Amino acid sequence: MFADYTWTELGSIFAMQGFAGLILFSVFVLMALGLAIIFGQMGVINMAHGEFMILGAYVTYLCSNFVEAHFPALFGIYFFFAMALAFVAAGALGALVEWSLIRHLYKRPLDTLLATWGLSLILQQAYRSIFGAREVGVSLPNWLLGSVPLTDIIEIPINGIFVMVLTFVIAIGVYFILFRSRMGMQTRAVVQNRVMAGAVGINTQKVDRNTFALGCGIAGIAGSAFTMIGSTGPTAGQLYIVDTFLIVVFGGAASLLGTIASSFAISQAQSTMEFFLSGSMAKVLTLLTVVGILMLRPQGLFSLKIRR
Amino acid sequence: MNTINNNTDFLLSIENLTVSFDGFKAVDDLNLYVDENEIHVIIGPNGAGKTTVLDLICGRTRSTDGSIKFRNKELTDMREHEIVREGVGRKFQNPSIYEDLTVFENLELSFPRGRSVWGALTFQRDQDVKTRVHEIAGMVFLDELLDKQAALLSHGQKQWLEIGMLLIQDPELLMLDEPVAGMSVSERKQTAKLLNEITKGRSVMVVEHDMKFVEDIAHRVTVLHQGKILSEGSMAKVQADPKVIDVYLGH
Amino acid sequence: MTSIKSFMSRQELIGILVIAAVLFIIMPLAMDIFRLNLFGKYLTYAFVAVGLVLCWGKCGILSLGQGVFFGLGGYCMAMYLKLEASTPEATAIQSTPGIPDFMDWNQITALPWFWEPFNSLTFTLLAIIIVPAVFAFIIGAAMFKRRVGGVYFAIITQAIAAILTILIIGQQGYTGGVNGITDLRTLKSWDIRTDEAKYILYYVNGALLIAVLLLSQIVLKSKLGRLLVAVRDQEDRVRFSGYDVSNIKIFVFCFAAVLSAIGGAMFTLQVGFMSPSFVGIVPSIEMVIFCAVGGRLSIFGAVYGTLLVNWAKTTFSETFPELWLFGLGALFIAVVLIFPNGVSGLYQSYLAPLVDRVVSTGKRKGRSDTAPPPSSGFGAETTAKPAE
Amino acid sequence: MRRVKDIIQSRMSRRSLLAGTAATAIVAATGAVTPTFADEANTTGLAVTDDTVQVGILHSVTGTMAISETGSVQAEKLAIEQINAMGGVLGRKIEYIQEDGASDWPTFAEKAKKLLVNDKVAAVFGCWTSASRKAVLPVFEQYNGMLYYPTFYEGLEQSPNVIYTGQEATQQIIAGIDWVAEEKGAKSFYLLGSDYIWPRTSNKIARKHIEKLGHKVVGEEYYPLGHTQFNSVINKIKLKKPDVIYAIVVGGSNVAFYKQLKAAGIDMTKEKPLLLTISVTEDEIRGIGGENIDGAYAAMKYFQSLENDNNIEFVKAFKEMWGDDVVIGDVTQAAYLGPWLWKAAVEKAGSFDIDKVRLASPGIELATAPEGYVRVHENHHLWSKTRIGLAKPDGQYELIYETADLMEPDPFPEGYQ
Repeated sequence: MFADYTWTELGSIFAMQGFAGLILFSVFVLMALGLAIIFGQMGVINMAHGEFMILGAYVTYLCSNFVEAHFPALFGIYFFFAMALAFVAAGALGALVEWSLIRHLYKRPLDTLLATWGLSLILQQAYRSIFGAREVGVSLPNWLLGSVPLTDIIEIPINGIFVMVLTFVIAIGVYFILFRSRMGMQTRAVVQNRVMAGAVGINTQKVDRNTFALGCGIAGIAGSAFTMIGSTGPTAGQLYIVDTFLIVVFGGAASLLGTIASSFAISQAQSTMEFFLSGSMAKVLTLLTVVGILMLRPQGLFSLKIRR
Repeated sequence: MNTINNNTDFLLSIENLTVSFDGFKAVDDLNLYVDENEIHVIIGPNGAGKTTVLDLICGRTRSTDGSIKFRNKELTDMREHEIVREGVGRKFQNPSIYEDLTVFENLELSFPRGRSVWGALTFQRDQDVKTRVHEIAGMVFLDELLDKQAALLSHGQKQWLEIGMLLIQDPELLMLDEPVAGMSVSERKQTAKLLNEITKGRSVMVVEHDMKFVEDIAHRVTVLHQGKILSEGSMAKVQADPKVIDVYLGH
Repeated sequence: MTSIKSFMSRQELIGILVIAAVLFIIMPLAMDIFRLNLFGKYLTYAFVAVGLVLCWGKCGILSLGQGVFFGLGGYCMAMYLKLEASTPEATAIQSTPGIPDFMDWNQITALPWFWEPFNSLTFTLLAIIIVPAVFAFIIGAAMFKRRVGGVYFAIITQAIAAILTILIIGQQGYTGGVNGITDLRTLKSWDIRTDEAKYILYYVNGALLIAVLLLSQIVLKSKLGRLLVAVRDQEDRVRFSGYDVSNIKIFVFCFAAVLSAIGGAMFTLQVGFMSPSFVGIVPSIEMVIFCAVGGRLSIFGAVYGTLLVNWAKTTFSETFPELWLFGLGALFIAVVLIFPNGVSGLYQSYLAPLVDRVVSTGKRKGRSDTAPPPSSGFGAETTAKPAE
Repeated sequence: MRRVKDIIQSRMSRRSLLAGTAATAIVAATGAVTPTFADEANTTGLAVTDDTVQVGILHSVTGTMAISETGSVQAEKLAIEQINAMGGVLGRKIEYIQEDGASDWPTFAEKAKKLLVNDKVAAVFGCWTSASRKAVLPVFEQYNGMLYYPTFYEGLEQSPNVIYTGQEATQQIIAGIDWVAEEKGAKSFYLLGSDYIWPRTSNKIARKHIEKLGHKVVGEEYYPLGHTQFNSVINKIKLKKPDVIYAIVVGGSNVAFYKQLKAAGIDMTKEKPLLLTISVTEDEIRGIGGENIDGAYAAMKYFQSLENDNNIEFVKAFKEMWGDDVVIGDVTQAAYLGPWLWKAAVEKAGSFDIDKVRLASPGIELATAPEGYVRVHENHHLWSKTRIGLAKPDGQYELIYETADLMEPDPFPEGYQ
């Protein structure tokens, strides 16, 4: 399979594929972080996660239209407002869903799966009714388009860099929220011992709601970022959900570091295989490998050995 | 290490047993022996590794090092149900019974026959089973409640039911994790009586906090502290041991 | 009478008779062949739902990959039918006559080896049972021996459904790809597309469903049935009662898989084609909702649930095509939040006491002194306690 | 949305009314004896009355395919409305019963059967994907219905019960490749597609034709439907440096592909490489964003920007009915042809009878088609031109080239299999 290429070309291949893998990695991390919080920390299976992402994408779409029409001068930087709004919108919807649906189901994780699947159907149809069945295009400011040429073959897409930086910032942010803030401490306390946390004065209901909202909000940001590379349609969210769950489970559900590591492993494997095999087979092989490893090591890549 | 020999007369011999969780040694180079027909009680402060020892014996937790021999058979690489079939029974701290089933069905499921998939499918509720279930139910004070759904029993009755479920298996070694926790005073008395009754012809290991209860039943006591044996012997000897007093009172 | 009693209570006997009456008498009288064929198609999903009652409702194993087994059964049947439809005469127009049309379009010039055995009907019928059973055994053995359960199992089975779909679509030369295996005509030169054939297939389907219900009933009323519930509620206790829990789980998972596969094969026969759209994630999860709506603890409920949801889906989408997803979504949520035991739960709490009273008043005189001793009674599961 | 039940009821009441009032021969089952015009039309066993005839519209309104099929539904409804405004078919107004295929193939088969068996419609306009067509095909053949199928597709099919108003593969591919080879001097091609039968078959034909011209295929690649990460294949393209990227990516993948292509620094306006697609119509561009596909070429038979009188009128009517912001793609136009071709065939046959309509169909001409003149071939496909359009940032194609003659449809092309 290497025979067709010269050495310089091979060098470029690995450089470019590495970079393609990094973009895929960022995408995976963005998708999975919100889910890792909700699933890993709360044990809730949110099958509507993809729809929260798409909500973020639609918010971005509305923003871009609004800004383009009313404040064309600000168009270059609208994306940042849009992301903030996407976070707020998805987070607010998340809080609402937690209040009306999820909080009744904490003891029945498999039932959250069914209920949130129902929710995802409703959201999909809602998007379809509001925005139409067709995909919508989000126009991007010019500085986000195009690429930086490194050599005559290697070019680095600007939106790829943007997504990577964004992922980095959000990952750091999540780390601080969960491990360095009071809210994070409370969240972890509730996860580890709900009764005790309640007894020492933590409002467990509020913590649950905030955690869920945070996870959904991050999904919203992810959706917003995806408008740069993917499509925004009512059913686009479904494309991501299985991959995302596999990433989180593969990483070891309770571990954020695991999520990041598994995103990295899966993205690099997939992008490398895509180069040498056909796209379909690369996908099948990647998923098969992940499932195979999970069968051998069900707790995922990273997990604490805990006393029972 | 002072490994004595490979074959012992003990029913259960634990030697150099170690288990560590991410570097933390919950049980550390433990040696412990249980005689035939002995009631052996393990006490110790919280986190001493008492429950972990029971978990290790019954295969729920895998050891890092060391051996557990039951009738000179190595248990450490056997799976849980195989260990049970060897004759080791285990009762958990919280009553673990099948709440959706009746008392009768709970006991019937524990009856040691038809344990394979096919066996369970072709299992017949014959006279043997019925007689044995009634007999055991009588022992654990539940003969009036056979048709009651287990979820509706009181906490103490659930504990008894679980003990009954072990008895019907007729194990040679019975391990009980805090059998009287959460029981009323009268229930404790009844339980002590029950234990004295059922230990005839078998060995029992008990983890317990209630010193009064321990005094009532124990033949031998082992005090665990931080995964290691602090003291061992009769109740009186252990109670007089300054190390034990230090651990219990010094904290 | 005693032999029936040993695996069926009076209520359950009534339940099965009612279903038989609905299937064999009421529906054929009430519907034209078009609707009846549609109804028969729904019934094939009921096989999956019954399997899910055992696997998920009773034993607590939620599989989101039942479509895989439905598809395997369906594809086995479709492969046989397709080979029969691809005689050299019928495919004379192709560059390689005698092989299925989609292979010819994909430049395949000889029948692949794994298609060969499907020339035999006996092999095909065996394969419909064995292939999914073996596949389920492999998955089950790998997962349950390693104690993968609950949510993890659900997600992994879902991933398997995704993988198989991509694989079938990607290997279209061997599988028919996204179009599936279409244009199936005859079974042993008996035209399965005629109205008469549809009637016969409907009855075969109904009889198989009754047989499957009886079989499931036998399993549930044996000690194994009670063990399933025990595994769901107190897995450790079962293990420490000397049972190999993984074997029990593998058995019930394989059993459910085989039921699904029978449904899939009947689907192919009645609908006349098979495609990857029954293998994937969405159909698999829809099958779970059929089971949930019917009541995850009742095999009879599962049949009614399947029929109800599909009927609603067809009606909704005929009347308000743009709104039916809202309805379906709301149904998912309602069945989880408001009535976790589904239709059968509602029946148990409202109608059953009534039915019981009516039936037992008629019988009381005759059997008051022959009532079985209390200890041989079976505890009916009445608690609203969904599997976790 | 019309309710089926209402339609059936109104038909029933009309019948009983007629039967009660006068002796205007309703179901003269024997009636082959010099029937009047109206009588014959009413005795086909189809849902035809003295002043209405029912047809079916069968597309996905829900599910993943709803995105693509909406345009076809709109076009079919427009055509039906226009025909009714002109007095209908054989003096009867067309009523349509719309069914939702829900992007689910068995549902398509089920609904097709319902339309044919229960509603007894005289024709069905519908289906979009090959899979849905394959699913309904046995139903149409068994119950002898008539399907007008609008999508450009892979060919390899020729059913007496289907009129294919879109192009089969050779009509889209061969002229397009000839054009890039001649006009643009293209010598090497990179074939890319979504992983299912249409892109694979099309690429197979493309490859044969490219090799026939003495040029080279440097890569061929398929991605699962819905795939959204194309960086790897873009890298391969950069390495292989083909003259032409021949792209048959569909659905949501499209959007990701073109956005990523642009982001990776492949500027299609520079035509190095040039991109030629047969899967992106104006409809898809809305999702992709005109700025992302600026400079790509498409080989189609219709573009919204065509400047003939038929089309100008069609676009105007379409926008009047469905709003100013709609766009019209190749398939939408082909769907629009369906009702008109059916009308012409019915009128030529003088009957709604399926067999007569079928016999009358070959040779039917439509001079009023927005794409220009079309004619039905004996093989039930349409003679039509191949056109090359250049994508503009505003989301429209600019017509660059069209074949001088109509291309003959050839669903089983010799030498391309």
